Amino acid sequence: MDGFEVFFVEKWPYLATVLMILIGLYGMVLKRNLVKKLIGMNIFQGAIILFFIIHGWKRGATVPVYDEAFGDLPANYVNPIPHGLMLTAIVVSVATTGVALALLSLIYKRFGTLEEDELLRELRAEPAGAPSSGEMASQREDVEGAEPDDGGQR
Amino acid sequence: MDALHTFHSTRPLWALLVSLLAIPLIVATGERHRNLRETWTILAAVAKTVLVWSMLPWVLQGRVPEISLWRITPSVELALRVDTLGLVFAIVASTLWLLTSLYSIGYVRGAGEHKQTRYFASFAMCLHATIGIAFAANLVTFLIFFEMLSIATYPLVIHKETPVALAAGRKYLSFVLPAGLMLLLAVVLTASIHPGGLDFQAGGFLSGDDASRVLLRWIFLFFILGVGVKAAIMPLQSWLPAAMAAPTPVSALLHAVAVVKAGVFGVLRVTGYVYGPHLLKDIGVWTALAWFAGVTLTVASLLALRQDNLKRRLAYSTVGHLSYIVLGAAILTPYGLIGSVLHLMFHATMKITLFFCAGAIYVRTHKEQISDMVGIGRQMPITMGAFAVGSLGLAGIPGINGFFSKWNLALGTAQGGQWIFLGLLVLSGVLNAAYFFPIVQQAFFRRNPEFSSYGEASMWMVVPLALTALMSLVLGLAPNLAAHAWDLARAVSAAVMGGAG
Amino acid sequence: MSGHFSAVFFVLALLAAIVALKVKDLLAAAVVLSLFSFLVALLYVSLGAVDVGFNESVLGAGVTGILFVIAIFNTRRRSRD
Amino acid sequence: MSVKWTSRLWAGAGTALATLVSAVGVAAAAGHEMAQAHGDLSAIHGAATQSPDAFQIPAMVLAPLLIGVVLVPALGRLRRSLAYQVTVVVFVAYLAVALKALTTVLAHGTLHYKMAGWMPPVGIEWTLDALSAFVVLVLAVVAVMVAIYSGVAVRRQNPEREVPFFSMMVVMMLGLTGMVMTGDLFNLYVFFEVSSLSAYALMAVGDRKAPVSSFRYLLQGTIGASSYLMGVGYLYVLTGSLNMADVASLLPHLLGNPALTVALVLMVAGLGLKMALFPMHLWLPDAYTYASSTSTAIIAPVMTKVSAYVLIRMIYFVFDSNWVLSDLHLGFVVTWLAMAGVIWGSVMAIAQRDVKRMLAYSSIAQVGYIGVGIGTGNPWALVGAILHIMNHATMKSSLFMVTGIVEMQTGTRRLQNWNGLGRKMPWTFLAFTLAALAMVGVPPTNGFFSKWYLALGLAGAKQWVLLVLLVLSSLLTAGYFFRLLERIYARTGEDVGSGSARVGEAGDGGVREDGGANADGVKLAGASGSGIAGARDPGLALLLPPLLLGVGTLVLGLVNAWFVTEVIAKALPAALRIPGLGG
Amino acid sequence: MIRPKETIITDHVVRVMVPFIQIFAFYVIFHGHYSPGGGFQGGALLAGSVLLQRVVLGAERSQIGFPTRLGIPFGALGILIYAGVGFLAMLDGGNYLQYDHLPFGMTPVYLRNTGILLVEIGVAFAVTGTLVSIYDDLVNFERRDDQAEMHSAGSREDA
Repeated sequence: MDGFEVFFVEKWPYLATVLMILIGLYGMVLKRNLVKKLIGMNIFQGAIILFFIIHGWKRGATVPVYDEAFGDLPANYVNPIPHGLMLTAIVVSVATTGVALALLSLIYKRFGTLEEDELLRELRAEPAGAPSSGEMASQREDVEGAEPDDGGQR
Repeated sequence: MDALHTFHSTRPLWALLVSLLAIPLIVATGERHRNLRETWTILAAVAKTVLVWSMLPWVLQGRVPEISLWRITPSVELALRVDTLGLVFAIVASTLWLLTSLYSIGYVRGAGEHKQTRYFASFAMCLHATIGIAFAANLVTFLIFFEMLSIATYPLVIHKETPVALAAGRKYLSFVLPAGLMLLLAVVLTASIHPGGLDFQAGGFLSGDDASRVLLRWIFLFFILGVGVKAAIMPLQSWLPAAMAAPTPVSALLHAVAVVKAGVFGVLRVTGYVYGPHLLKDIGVWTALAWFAGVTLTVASLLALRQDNLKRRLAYSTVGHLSYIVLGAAILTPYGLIGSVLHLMFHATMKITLFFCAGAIYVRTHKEQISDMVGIGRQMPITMGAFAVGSLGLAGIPGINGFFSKWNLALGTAQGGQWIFLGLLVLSGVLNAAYFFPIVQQAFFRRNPEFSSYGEASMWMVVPLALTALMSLVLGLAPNLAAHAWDLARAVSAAVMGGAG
Repeated sequence: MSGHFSAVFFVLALLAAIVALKVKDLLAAAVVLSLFSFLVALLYVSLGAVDVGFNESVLGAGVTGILFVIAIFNTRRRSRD
Repeated sequence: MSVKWTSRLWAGAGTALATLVSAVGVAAAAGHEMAQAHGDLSAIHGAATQSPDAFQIPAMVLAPLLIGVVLVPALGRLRRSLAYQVTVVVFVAYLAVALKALTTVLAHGTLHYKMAGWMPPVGIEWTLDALSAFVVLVLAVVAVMVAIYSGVAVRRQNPEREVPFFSMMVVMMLGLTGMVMTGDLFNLYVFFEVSSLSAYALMAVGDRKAPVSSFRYLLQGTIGASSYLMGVGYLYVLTGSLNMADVASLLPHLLGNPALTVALVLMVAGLGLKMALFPMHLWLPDAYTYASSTSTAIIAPVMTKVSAYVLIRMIYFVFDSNWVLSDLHLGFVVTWLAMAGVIWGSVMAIAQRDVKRMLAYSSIAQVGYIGVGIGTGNPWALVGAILHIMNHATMKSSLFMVTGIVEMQTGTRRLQNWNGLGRKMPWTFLAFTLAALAMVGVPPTNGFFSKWYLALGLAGAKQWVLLVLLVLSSLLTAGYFFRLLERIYARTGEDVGSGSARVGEAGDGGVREDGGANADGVKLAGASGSGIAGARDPGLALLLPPLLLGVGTLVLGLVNAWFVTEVIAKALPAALRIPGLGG
Repeated sequence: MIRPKETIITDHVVRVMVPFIQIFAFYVIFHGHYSPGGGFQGGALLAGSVLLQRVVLGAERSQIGFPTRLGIPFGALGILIYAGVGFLAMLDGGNYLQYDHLPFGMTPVYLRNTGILLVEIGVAFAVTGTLVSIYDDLVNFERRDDQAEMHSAGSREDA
């Protein structure tokens, strides 16, 4: 098992992260559903956090909390700095997800769909530079509610 | 020639700024008080002319007023310097601006032009830029004002706002903006090969050591492309006839004096003050430039023959005559340069007379085609008389100033042994006569029953055109009068060629 | 804790990620995403990052999941892909 | 009612971002706590070298914004209009401190600020050198101007979102300022996300399509930021440090390491995405077009510029620029991509009929100029790039603000409806004209001088082809701006239909626009109701900011040498100092 | 749709669990600076407890636990604490967030302890407020939809 562990220690970070990043990217780029894209994004961010964490890890080291048994030697502890950073990164990713979900709800309310191709069709259906109505749209929808025909389209 | 000595003076700055300062006044006065608005223009023009002329004695004594404002790039200052050549140009521009301002008042009111405020404001801006070009002490300052002039002219070109005018405006921009960029390119390249500063220097500040000959040739090409568009050298001339869509005073001042002369002035600056005759001969580009000019002046004259629209014919004539000046600069002989500088001044007085006449005819009769002007001489004798003077002068008839400058040009070609160009000059003179004399002839010597109710245009217009015609005459008889044109031209030539030995 | 656990968690997490992207029912996808987060959190813990694991399980698995579920209820549950 | 939720969404997101800000401190602390547990405190916690007077400045720059983040939503809750007033006050204070910061830096040299007093390699350091002080000043000026403008604009366009809008604006400026000032690679990421998240929220307000484009931007932006973070990860693995100066000092020993290349490429790609470098610009046009004019006016001038600034930081200050640009040939890639962006953006801008979209594409082009300057690696080109950060910020914010004004006054931003507006709104279009001329690069506006230095740099680097392209690209810019100016001044509103029939619309490629259909029964929410015919100059609060910035293009052009010699020359990395210039 | 399903079991489970979660959250916050945990996690836990109530008890009933309108002020308070601590240290001549310069009149070690604790509390509050208000925003969507467009709600459920 030693060989495996060596491999694990040396190549694991790159392999793991790359694999997971690829999966995340696949979700973000190839999935047509916006929620799926978002899920892909979460996986993507998770992969990067994982990358940092793995690099903080040392074989045989322990949790970075002071412990009599391990004494003062920093080498005996897992490097804590990446952990501190990743705490922040996780919050960032959650905040991003929150904002994105709010946007998704808004999109759904306006267009009645979250499928990218349908959205594109809707967007193109509108005349090119047409009523450039800025803020107009968002106010109008207060009156109209969701798109009138979104029930039927499904 | 005494050694030049420069001294600090704010006068160039004031000469530069006076028209700029007039703009807010003109705009603020607006359409409500036309007379007041025109007063500002006239005042500014008078002030500018006086300021410019007041520097003439200094320059004749070999003293060069100079002012450095502040650094516009880390190595180059925004600086004005009134050297001989600059003063020549400034005198022409400011004096003729004064006359044009008077004329404009008659014209725009007579023709009922709209947006007169914008018109006068843009005009003042153009003059500001022109004087800036004349006084620019270095390439960057020159470039700034050169571009400013391009932009400031645009509102004047499209002034009528008809589709034709707008199309002309587009054409104008599509020639002038690339030209400005070429000039930028040239200046940037010059700056990069000659980091020590870009001050103009009689005899040129570049030397063969600065860069490879190939690069120097490229830079020269960019320079000529940059200034050549305004100078309407042949493949780049077609904006000029199109820009005749502008009101006549604009054509008169800008397309016979300020803008196009800024172009040829640029050529003179580049050949005489950036490269210098020595380097030009060294890298051998001068022949190319001379050939372009020679071809231009011949072909343009031929083209002018075919135009029926008076202003267009004048435009092609302008194209041709600008190339006289370029040719004079290109052949790199003392007399050529003298002729060049003289023609810069003299062509202006003659051509502006012709444009003034065209405008006067248009305002009075609304006729633009030459074929419609049969017999007009009897109705508008002063106008057509002035026209005759101008056209005779351009054809090079002795007694009018055009002869004098052309004579020097011819001497220059002879001096350089350029017999072909001499031939072209003569040929072009003949063509000039061929396209101008019929106008005069049919105006005076044929009758047209239709013309009975017209008289001279308003005094605002007649007086300026008579004055410019008179100027042409007087200068033809005594070229060194008042402006000391001869002395100045000789000084320029000596300074530039002196460097080359 | 050593590589063995980590490897298991990692493989499971990858599987969860793939499933989350493959499932057509978005609600299921969201739940699987939570599972993914939780597995990753376990992975972190097994790698010695206790606090990160803790954070991930609360935020990633918990809060994100809830937010997703709410959003999916707000919009549409079924996805085309 | 939906009004309510959006506003709450905003406030919610705002708080989220603010949380992230707080996270900055704690993230650092997390590391120290452990160290503290080990008891080797003294090693890490050195005595902060305190040059009296100046040393608090970096914190003071952020202080007004941090206070604003709390005050704006809080006071806005009491009275809605207070949000605007507080924002302006906050930004003015910010501007004052930024000015003070610049003068201090110029007088005393670089300021290092150890947050929480920890010594750099471990703690987070804020660095205020000439470059960051300069960019902060630019940010502050734009912020003040747009804030003043937004007061009326937001009230007229979407009054119910006033509080969240201004909160977001402050948060975004906070994020951007943090990005500029921080000396810590990870800290930069956090601020990166803070500014991006608030930008997503700001961009979601606007057109019907705004959320879609904002969502796309969010996805792409996250990829960009994550890519950057990944790069930071590699760097951290290699060097064990996150402090920029520290990393920079360690890197020379690692130059051969392929992982370093990977880190660099990841970072450049991420930043390139955020600054809309050519093939990664896809998010920009939609996002800028559909966002409300106020959002665009604040985002467009600063967002991409700060990313460009970070790119400069990375390439020239963290990495060895010589190695990056020449040995790795990254300079070649960046310059050519950027130049492609210039051309592409300009060409696309010509094809647009919507003014805002046109400006959006021109933003891509202008960012390209900055990219060219960064990639060339010649000191003068870099000067041009840095100068263009300032110049483009002034021009673009002015242009977008004018577009917003026209949108408000007439309810349209279609090109053809701008006919003859110049006479009806003279002052507004004075601003527009000045800024447009600056975009074209007409001397003596500032746009000319950025081009000048860029060209000088390219000539110095003997990049002839790029030089010619650079010069020619301004022609394209001139193409679309003069077309617009011609409409604005030389045509009358009445001949919309007939004019196009007569001239054949030479300027628009002969395509007859569906003009009649668009006499726009629709008006903007904020439109004053007078339509195109009755358009007139807006009040001073709307007019002054774009006008000041428009005139600013002229003034900045005239005094550019001061900036170059006194500020930018000092901001250049040591390897690229220009002899005889600055310090 | 998240509608309160009045089942006794979930109701009671939540009522029992929430206090414990919250106690644990505070434990995490207060002990964060020398054991795993801290402001982030504690805040997230607090938020989690609130969200649990929201999900299970429904938006109306859970208002008693943590009113929606408190979300943003709560977060703002957190930032205020955080920023305040930072600036307090500056007032006393330290750097931003330099805890040992806090003007509390304690020995540096304790000061640092207190400072970090305060900051952690601030962060926790901010995280809680934020997450709860994000949730509330998203839910508000749905409530609005319920009232405004019953017709489309039906079609959505069978989707």
